[in-house]
Amino acid sequence: MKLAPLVRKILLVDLIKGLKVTFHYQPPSEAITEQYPLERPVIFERFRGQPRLNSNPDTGESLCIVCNLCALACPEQLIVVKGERNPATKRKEVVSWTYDVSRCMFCGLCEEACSTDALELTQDYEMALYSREGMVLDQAALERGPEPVKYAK
Amino acid sequence: MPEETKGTDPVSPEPSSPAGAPVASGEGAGSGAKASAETSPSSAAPTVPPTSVPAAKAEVPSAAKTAEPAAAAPAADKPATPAKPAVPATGEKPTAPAAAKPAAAKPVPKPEGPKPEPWEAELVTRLRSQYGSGVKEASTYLGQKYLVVDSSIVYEILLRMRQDEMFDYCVDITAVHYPKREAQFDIVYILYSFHHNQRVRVKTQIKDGERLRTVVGIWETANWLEREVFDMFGIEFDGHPDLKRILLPDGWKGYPLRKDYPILQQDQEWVHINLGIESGQ
Amino acid sequence: MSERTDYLDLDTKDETFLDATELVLNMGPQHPSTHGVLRVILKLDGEKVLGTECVIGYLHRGVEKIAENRTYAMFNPYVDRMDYVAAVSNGLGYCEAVEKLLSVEAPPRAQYIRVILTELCRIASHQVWLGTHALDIGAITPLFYCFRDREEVLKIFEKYCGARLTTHAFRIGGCIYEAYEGFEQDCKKFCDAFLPKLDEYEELLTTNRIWVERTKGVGILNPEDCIALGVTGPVLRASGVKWDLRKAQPYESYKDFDFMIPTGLHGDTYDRYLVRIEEMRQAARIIRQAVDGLPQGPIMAMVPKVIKPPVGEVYHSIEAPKGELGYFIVSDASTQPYRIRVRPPSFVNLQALDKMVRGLLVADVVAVIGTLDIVLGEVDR
Amino acid sequence: MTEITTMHYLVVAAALFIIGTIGVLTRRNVVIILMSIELILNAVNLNLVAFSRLWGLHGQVFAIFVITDAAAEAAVGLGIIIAFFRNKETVNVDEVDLLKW
Amino acid sequence: MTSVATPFFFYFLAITAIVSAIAVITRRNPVHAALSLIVTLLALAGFYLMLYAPFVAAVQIVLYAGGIMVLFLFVIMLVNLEQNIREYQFNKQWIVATIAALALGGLLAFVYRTGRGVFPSAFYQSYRGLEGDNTQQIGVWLYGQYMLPFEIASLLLLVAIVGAVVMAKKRI
Amino acid sequence: MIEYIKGYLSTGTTPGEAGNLFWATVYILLVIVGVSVAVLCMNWLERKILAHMQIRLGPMRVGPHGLLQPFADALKLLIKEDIIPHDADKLVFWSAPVVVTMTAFTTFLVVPFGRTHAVTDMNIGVLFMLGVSSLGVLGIIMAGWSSNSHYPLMGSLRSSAQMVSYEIAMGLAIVSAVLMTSLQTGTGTLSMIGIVEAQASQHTWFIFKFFPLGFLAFAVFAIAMVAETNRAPFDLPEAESELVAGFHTEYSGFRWSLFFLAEYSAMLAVSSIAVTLWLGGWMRPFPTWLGGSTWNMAFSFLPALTFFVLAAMCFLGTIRMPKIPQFRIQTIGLGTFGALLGFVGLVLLVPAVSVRVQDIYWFVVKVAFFMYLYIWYRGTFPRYRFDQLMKVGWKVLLPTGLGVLIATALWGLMPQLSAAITGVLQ
Repeated sequence: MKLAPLVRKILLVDLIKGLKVTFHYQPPSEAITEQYPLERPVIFERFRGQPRLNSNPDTGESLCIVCNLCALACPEQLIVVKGERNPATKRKEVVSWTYDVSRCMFCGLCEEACSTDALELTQDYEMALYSREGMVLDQAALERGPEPVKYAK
Repeated sequence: MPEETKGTDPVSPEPSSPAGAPVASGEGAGSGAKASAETSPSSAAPTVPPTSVPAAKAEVPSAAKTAEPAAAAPAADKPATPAKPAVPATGEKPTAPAAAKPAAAKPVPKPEGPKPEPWEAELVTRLRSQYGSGVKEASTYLGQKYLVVDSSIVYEILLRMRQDEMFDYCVDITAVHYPKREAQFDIVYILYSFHHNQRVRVKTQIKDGERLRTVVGIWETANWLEREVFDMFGIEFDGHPDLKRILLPDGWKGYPLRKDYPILQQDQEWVHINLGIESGQ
Repeated sequence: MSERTDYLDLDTKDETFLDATELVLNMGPQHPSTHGVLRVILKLDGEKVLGTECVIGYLHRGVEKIAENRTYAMFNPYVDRMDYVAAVSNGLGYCEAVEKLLSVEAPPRAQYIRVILTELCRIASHQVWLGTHALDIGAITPLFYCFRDREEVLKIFEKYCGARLTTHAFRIGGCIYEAYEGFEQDCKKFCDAFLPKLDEYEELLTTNRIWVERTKGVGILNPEDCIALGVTGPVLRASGVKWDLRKAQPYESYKDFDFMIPTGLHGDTYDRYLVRIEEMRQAARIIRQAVDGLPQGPIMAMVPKVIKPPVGEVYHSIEAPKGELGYFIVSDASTQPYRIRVRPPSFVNLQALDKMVRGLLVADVVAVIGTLDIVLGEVDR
Repeated sequence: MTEITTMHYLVVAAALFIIGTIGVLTRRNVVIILMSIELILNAVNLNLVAFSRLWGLHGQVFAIFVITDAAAEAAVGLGIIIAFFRNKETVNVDEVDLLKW
Repeated sequence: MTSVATPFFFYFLAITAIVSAIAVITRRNPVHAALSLIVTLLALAGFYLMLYAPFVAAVQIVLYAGGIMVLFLFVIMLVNLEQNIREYQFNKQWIVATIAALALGGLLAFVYRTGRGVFPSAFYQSYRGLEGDNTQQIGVWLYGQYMLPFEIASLLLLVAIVGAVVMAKKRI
Repeated sequence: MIEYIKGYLSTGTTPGEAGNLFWATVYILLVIVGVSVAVLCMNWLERKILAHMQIRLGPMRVGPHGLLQPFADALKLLIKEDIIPHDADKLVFWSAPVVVTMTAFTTFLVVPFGRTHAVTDMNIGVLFMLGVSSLGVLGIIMAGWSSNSHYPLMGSLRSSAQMVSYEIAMGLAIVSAVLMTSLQTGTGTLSMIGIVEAQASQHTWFIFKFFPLGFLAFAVFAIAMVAETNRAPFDLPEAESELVAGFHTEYSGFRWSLFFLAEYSAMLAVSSIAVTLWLGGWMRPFPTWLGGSTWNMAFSFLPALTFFVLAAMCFLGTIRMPKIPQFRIQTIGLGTFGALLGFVGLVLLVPAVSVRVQDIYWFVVKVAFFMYLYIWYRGTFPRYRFDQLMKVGWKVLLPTGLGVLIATALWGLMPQLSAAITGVLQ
């Protein structure tokens, strides 16, 4: 009864079992490394990344109606929207729109709060910059959408 | 960080929020379409779960006016809600949201939420028979039981809970600060009994500077929990083996979770002294 | 002798050095195996630990203070940052606590989705634990296997709610995201693929004599100590107390599922290891049941857009991967919580470290810290 | 250069012996005294091995015995030092003047 | 070649040995002293090699440098000697002691000088042939003629081990 | 000159034996260069193999498949700032890595890569290796002590205790192998070349001698040598989860790389001892079973074949490289490397070279097997605790080693014993 475990212990069965596992993982086809700049991770549809301000594709007008809901929803209060009423159209128009990506935690509350689909968190994740200043996006930058920085020499 | 709320003077959320509209939105684009169809914002009624309080949603904004303890507290860092007239505080009750009395004495008799109900149990009668009026209140709120006891007998009550009533697991010890009240602090002991599978909160109220007896001798776990209460509220516990700051640096001034704690200045001062730089904020 | 006083003046001796063989070793805050920025001051006799003192707070962000300045919905993303390897569980606990305060209950479909994600998150959290724990004990390879499989969980998270780590998956009143196309299949596929992998981890570790020697009888906590120290979660269960909030006070739809609570016998590191491994199996079982029984219907209860719970206070706790995660919320009927207290399992469990490591060796301290499965984001908040 | 003879080795050994003696007699640190004793033993060893070059292998055998002895001496001596240090927190030989503590 | 190499190595090793031996007794820091002693021991091992005693040289390295000196270093690190370094290193009678030791040296010099004729100036050639099986020869001697001393030495080692363990252990 | 080289090559002795200083120097240089190159290769191989065991790719960026990574690292370490802690004992701190490296390299003096491919053949070769490698402990103690910091000190204390105690088990295993050399001739030898020749004359590797005694002795040695070189699962002195980096925590740059070099050359050295003592040294497998000129011929092609296989793997790699312009240089580099390997293979086909290289080839293959084991262990096992490590050393390996030694001696004396017993009985 007690012989079997003893024999197994002397024959190092437990160790060999472990060695087998590591040995059979050796073929490079098992490797899961992503060679990042060449292979890119699959980004799923609901990913929350770099923000973008959408505009009406037909007219080119911003979809933002300056309702300020996003700014109110933001836990970090990093969205500042200033607008004033255009007497001609009787609509509020954007005067300044800034979004501080450096403080953003991509919770998506602003996107949920937006009533016109104007603010969208895109699937872009390459947001590294050389300076902190570039992290505060204004309306133009937000409407242009993400511009991945090229790290070429 | 909290201090930013002061700096940017945020607008109160109330005016812009359509009252009673439930939060229900899909992803917007694409995959959330099914969801938004099912719980569209306009059709609210069909999806009310049975437990939700009828008409509560419509009343929430106005009901909130009745108890706004911090509205009059200038030092609190919350965004003030300008639209709300603070109800004249009658005695100490509005500032004690947990207490049962305010609910009864409240001038607005709206069904704005469940009310604490008296908790009838043998345990309570036993305790009442021994400590009389020391057990100020025994109620349940949302099915959760709690006792409010006098600060002078809290140690005995806790000891009894541990030894006779088998509340062998002290879940948490924490405090709540009500700067407007005379007894500024609520100390909350959350207890659990493996035997009864029951939770009870034991609460007591103490003044600023008043000291409580430590319960480390009853539950070892109280050690760090009491240290944290001391660290955050400055409430000292007599007989604690090692009462010093736990989360904040040893040289920290002030007690951050007090409502009258000025965050920004403290931070800048500490950073300036200890790190020799101006605050990054 | 008269000479002795001379060097006493020169040498400002530490009190702790009075015994010549006693050594004070400062482990951390930047030490490879303190799982973050924990600093443990070890008092040693050679390699034997005489006592420890934990210095924490390096990661303190004042979450409770932040909560007092945010609305209920706004605070939701912050709780993810406490126990960042089990963000979903944190969110679940918070949402449930606020729902309780509002007297709202999430619809059944939302509850099922929540259970699926929380159990996935339990698997992910335990995998991080297993990987780092094995790494602490010197086995470097399980870490990579664990992270490979955790990646699948994170992919499901990302597909479901758009974020991998700090998910912000749930909202007060239910879930905001409907299960995506193929959610059920993904979860099932994960369970099918994951269980054989789990057996592989076990082949690497469970019977390995070095692993057994390193973990058996190390860091023993008996049930009485566990309860006195308020230790919860797998650590408590490994000492033989069959207590799991999912069974003891079922929340969400846990009462619908059939699962076991694994318990240990000795309360040592090896038992904790086995308990957590078995918990992963049970979690996979729950996920399978939940996916099979996923009901149709709404995923969001009726909650007002602006959440203003009535005056009152509530304590609600769930069984997070690391133990009892409780939220004590005091409401003053404003949009912002008057006070939120988080009862973090890691913080309370960490207190048991001193009791567990006394009399052991330095190497065991590392093993014990690993087996407690602490996350400093949660300890310090 | 002259031929190296046995005498050369003996002189070196004598020098080492005297250095060792000085160390034993003058130092206060017991550990260093022990090391000086090792020096003396080694000087002896050098003599033995040098003579074995002349008169057969007995010298080398003796040298090995001496090394054995040195090992034993070091083990016991250092054990005493540790025991003493644990009680008196010093290793100075002129404070080791009690046979009990 | 040998006529140059042998004196060169001899003087090199001799100077190394003596200088580091002086360092052993003069260094303040015991660790430095121990390291110097190791240098001396290695130089002596070199001497043994030159004297065609490779086995003794190997034993010298393995046991002395690798074993005993490691033990010494261990103990030095174990007993916290920080404060001792700052003290005065020599005892009060150091002048007397030095003079006595040097007198002993004079005595030795006198003996060597007078007994010079006892030692033949050149090595006997007969033992040169032994160098190949030096180890084996020593083995034969040890297990043959010196059997009893060998066993006694083993006993001594055993006693030393037990004694050291008993003494160094805190509580038995 | 060529005549001279030819003449020397045909002598069939080691330069040490021949007393040839020039060739000894050449061999020493060759050994140093060879060991350094082996360490570089080992560095790359360990990363790659370990990575693949851990389902990673390992270095991929510097050079094709990270082939130039060791060089890049070496360069980085060389130009890195040299830091000596302020409170360190400067001289000792400075000399510790030198001591460690020197002892690690010195052991290779007596390693026989072939019958004639050794710097010298000492009659106490095994003892010499043991002794010199035991000096490495001193360097580690010096490093740990002079850093004046707790972690290095604890690391060095652990390390030295470990090395000193495993040396005993190691010595016992070695002695039982040395005992086996004395079986036929009656006189054993400590010379490394002598030991291999004894195996040749007894027509067996000592690992199979007196089965299972030879194997047990080998097993004891194989475990002890892992502990002796502070490798997983006995890598407590540098256990990163406990002691950060053990005795070399405070070292950086070039000094650190010396420790690295020393660690890996020590691994090579103890593997060489194992190969020499138990695996027949430079002997090719089955010299008696598969003897004869045909088999000799077949085996003589193996070195070239190995290189051809490696070259083929390189070319396969170039085909599998991503077809992206950025990767052109890498592809070309890999192709060139493959071509280089193929060329070496071709050179090895030349009979004159092939014959000389046989010994070295088999020796290197055997050592490489041990190196793979080292990596494999590291990828699989958790780490022992200190008391358990001591337990394994003193309570398992030491008694086993002693038992094997006694059993080997008795078995070796079997003929005499049986003769004596029968004599008594009669």
